Amino acid sequence: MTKSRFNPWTWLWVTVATLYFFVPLWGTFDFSLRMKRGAITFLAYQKVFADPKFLQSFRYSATMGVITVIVSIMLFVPTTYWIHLKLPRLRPVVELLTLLPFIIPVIVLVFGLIRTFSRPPFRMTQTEFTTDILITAGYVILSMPFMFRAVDVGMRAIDVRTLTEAAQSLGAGWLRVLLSVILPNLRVAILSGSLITFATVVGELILADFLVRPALGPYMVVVGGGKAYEPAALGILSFGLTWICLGIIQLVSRGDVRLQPIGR
Amino acid sequence: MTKSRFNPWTWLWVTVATLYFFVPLWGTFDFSLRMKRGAITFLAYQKVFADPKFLQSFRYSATMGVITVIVSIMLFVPTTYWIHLKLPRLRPVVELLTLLPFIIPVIVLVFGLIRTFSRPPFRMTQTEFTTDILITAGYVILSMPFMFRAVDVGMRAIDVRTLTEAAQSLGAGWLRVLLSVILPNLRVAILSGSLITFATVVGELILADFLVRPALGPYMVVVGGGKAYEPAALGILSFGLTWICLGIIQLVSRGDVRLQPIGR
Amino acid sequence: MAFLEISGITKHFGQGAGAAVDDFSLSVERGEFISFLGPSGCGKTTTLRVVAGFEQANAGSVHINGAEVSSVPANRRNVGMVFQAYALFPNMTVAENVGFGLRVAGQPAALMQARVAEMLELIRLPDYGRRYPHQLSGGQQQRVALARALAVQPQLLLLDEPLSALDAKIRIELRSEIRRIQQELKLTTIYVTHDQEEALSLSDRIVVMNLGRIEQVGTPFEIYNYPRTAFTASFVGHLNLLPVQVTDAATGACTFEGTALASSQPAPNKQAGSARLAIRPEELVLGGAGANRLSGRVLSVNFLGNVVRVRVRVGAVELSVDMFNERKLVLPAVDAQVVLSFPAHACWLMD
Amino acid sequence: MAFLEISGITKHFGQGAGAAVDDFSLSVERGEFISFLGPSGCGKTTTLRVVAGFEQANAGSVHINGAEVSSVPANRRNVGMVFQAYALFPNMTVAENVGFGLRVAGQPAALMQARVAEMLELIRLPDYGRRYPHQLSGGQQQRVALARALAVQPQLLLLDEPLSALDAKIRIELRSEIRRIQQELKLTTIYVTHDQEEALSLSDRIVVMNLGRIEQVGTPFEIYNYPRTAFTASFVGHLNLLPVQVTDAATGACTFEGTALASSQPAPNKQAGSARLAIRPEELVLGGAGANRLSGRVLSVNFLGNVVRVRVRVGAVELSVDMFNERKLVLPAVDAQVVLSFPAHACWLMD
Repeated sequence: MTKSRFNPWTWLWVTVATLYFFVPLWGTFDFSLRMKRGAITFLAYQKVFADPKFLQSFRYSATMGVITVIVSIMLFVPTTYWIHLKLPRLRPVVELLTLLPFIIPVIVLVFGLIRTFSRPPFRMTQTEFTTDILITAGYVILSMPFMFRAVDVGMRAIDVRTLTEAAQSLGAGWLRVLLSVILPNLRVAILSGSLITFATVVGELILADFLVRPALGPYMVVVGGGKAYEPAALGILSFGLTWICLGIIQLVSRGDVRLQPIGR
Repeated sequence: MTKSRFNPWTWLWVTVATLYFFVPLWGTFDFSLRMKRGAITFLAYQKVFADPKFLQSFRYSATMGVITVIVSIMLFVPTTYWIHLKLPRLRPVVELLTLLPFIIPVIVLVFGLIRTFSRPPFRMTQTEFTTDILITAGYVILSMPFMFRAVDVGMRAIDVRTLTEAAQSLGAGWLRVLLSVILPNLRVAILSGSLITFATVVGELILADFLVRPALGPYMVVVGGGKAYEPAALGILSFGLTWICLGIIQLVSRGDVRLQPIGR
Repeated sequence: MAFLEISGITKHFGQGAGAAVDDFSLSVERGEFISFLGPSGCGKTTTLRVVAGFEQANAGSVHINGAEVSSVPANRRNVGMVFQAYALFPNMTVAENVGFGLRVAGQPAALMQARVAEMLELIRLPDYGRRYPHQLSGGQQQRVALARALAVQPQLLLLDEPLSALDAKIRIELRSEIRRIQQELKLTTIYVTHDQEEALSLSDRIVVMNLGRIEQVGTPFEIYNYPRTAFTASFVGHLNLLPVQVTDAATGACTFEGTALASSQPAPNKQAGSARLAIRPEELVLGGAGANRLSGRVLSVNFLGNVVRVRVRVGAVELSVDMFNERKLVLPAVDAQVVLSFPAHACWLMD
Repeated sequence: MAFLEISGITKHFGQGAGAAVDDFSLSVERGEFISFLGPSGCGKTTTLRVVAGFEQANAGSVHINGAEVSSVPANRRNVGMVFQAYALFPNMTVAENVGFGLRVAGQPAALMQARVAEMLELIRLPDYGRRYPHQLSGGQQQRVALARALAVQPQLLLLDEPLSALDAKIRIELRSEIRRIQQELKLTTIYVTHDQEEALSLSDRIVVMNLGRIEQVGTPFEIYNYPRTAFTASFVGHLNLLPVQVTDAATGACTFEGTALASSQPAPNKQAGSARLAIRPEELVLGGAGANRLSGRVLSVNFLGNVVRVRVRVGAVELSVDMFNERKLVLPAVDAQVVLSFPAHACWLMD
């Protein structure tokens, strides 16, 4: 409505948001470089990487992350597809359900998991392997909102229902429709859901702590409690990892010209 | 496609989901009633309510929750509106930004906040009041994804842009458009965003712990570490609170017939 | 039994809701072009989706080429479908889209390529095989969707308002393309539309529907010139209605505000009294020497392109008169007194 | 200066993009009904939005009633706007919607109520004041949107494809409603559409646009019968084109495949050679005794309702001939040999 393209309010907002996000980040980064008094060094980072426990916990968390992503995709892509196609009236209910992990404190989830599955008949906390199954189940629940939403938005963007009917009328069965028509058009959505899921698992704290598994989150808290500069370095590292993930999403979705709408 | 309306797969899914969610919940609930050996009692609940620290921390968290909700609404409704109207191309970027709290581990955020604002020139952790300002800022960031998304979805449902132009062509200025046309049609969206924000704040753990404020999350962890039955009762209570919130959202959105689309 | 036999189809959505389709029966011969015409919500699309296999009817049966298909899933009915929203697969090129059905059927690559080329030739986009759908205009996308549906040589082609999303000009172009291709391939076709001009110009027969029921089935000429229900008469084309008093039910003689008028058909209820005399705007002539003459005053002159529609007030009613545009035409002036005439065979009595 | 004066409007979206509107100038008199007609993306909506104040032009100016409005925000231009998507406020009743503009202007409640009642009377929905938009049909919602725009007595009414989202039948009904209301209130109106029939039937003058530029401005009769550019001729109405050899550029005489034809206008470039003879389908007569006669074979007969369109192959070209439907009409048979005739004044030569 206003004539100028450089609305001062827009710029004010952008500035405030930038400060809000990046001042703390810059503070952390700056601090992480000052381990050696009076010099700017990457000593804190070296110490982090030198700690075998860091590598061990990172490897553990990364593995769990990949497993969680795979399970999530296998669970949520068909489910979401099914809901879009057959039970659209159920969508709001499912959407609410997938929000539960945000709303129920993780700690309640952990209590519930431990209370239920550490007792007979399950006794799943007895061995490392079964504990890992349990923890994966927990991670899948925690990442549910991201995966469901990403896939849901992706499906809404392509009118899944009409595409499915078109493919069916050409003779394609369910599996064919899913693999040839639906999945290729959800590439970006699934990738973005996966990366966020991965990042969530790698950063998760409470579940691994209570189930006593060597994950990155609890390790960071231990380091954070006992040391000063290493946690800052860890924070910056995990932030960097995150931005790499986001960068990949952006890159892929920009390259995918086929998802762009026609004209303006 | 299949003829039967009672697809066995649908039911399998519904059953699995139900078990997945409700078995742990039931286990926790059952456990919380068994504080007195050999009897079903609400003793654990009585103990929880008898603890003055519980009430104190609940009151603190509830207050912070309400403040966070108000700040979030004032921040995100105009911002989202502005983005929809003037900078639609920025929307994906902002969407990514609002996802950051999911991706950056809370612990990194906390480190950043403490490193930056506890030192000069801010020194905000010196007094309780300024610490609370700091913690509110943190909560607003944490709840950003919910509030932004809820408002964003609400705005997309009503075609904000055309409604705004219609109101403008009738002589309404910005404030009038926002208050008379946009806000009333976003009631449900804002309410649902608010309740989720509130629940998030009440259940939040790490921020309050590291900033040493008497919130409900850290209290639950302390109780969970030292006792057996009370944490289960606490878990059930917080789950109940959550469902009440969800119930309110459902109730209001169902009552609001005006948001229903026309016909089928 | 006809090639496509739809018998007593009834469909409810949910308990308590009225029937979206109510006892729909129709026989379609091989090679016929049938349109389902009606306003939004009249059940035309639901009926089409039952035939396609995307909806299950609550009652009734569908036979295609003699076989009951009610329990055959959509992907084994060999029925081509074109959607209003084009529904091209965005991840595939035009050639891949058109070849999709053949690939699903496991046809050899050489045959597939030849068939795709042939189809692209048919829709007059031979050089567009390597493009992606988003690089095409709406009209081109719908052509490709048509080619895709035809590539598998379906027994039956179903089109669900295929032109509704397009501009007026392209709509008319593509309309004649669809008709040309249908006639070239002699395909049995069902076409769903709310646009009477589309239905009239394309179809061998039209099924006029309202509130889930069939109102009338007939050729465009029959539907337009001999509507059997008041709904059909008013929904298809413009109709002038004169409130008249029937003086002789057997011959169809009547009077309008004192002027005697003749119609060539008997009154529908075979008795004298109040009725309405129906006449199409294009049968009325300004001036002229028809059997029936009325005089009135010009209210407005509306230029519609090839036709000029003049509204004339005659007594208490307004009548529309259509005349062809001519470059030399002198349009009647507003407020001028004019005489209208029409032959007896052009009008008919309705209740 | 005219009531609305648009001068040299140019609008680019982003650097490097072509001009969406290129040097658009137009004078509109008070009370005129102007249509912007053109295909999607021709810049008609962008121009309208510049006038409404929703877009800022990169160059050019807009004067309403003598005042430069380029820097006046949309909410102070006193310009009524009707959108394709209705854009009623879902949280308000019909009466609250219609009264919104008056409430914003701070009018007293009594005056507001009276005005709302008057507006609802005008759109013929007097008893709908207490309903909510979602309880109305699409056509009713668009009527309410019109009433809402008119309630504030705007200097200018802008309509952006207001009928595109509606069914064919309702489109025609509402079209005449819009025209009636516009004439009752003598409102200066700009109407954007891609539908030539809408533009022809509604407008005092039509602005034909293509690729951001004005092709021709004129009355419907001028635009249709005397198109000045090839784009206008082909976009508005159907046109038959015969490839001819001009034999006498001064008189417009020419030959088509050996048959001599007369046209009453000189050739446009004043010289002999190849040209195209243009004639509208409704000026061709089957049989008849026009000055020009051609013989050919009937290819197809298309029933369009009040008009029947016959396609005839004459030599190497296909011509369309329009004739009025009559109940007694015997349609020409496909493959029959027919003679076509047309008068010299009905055709013109184009390059």
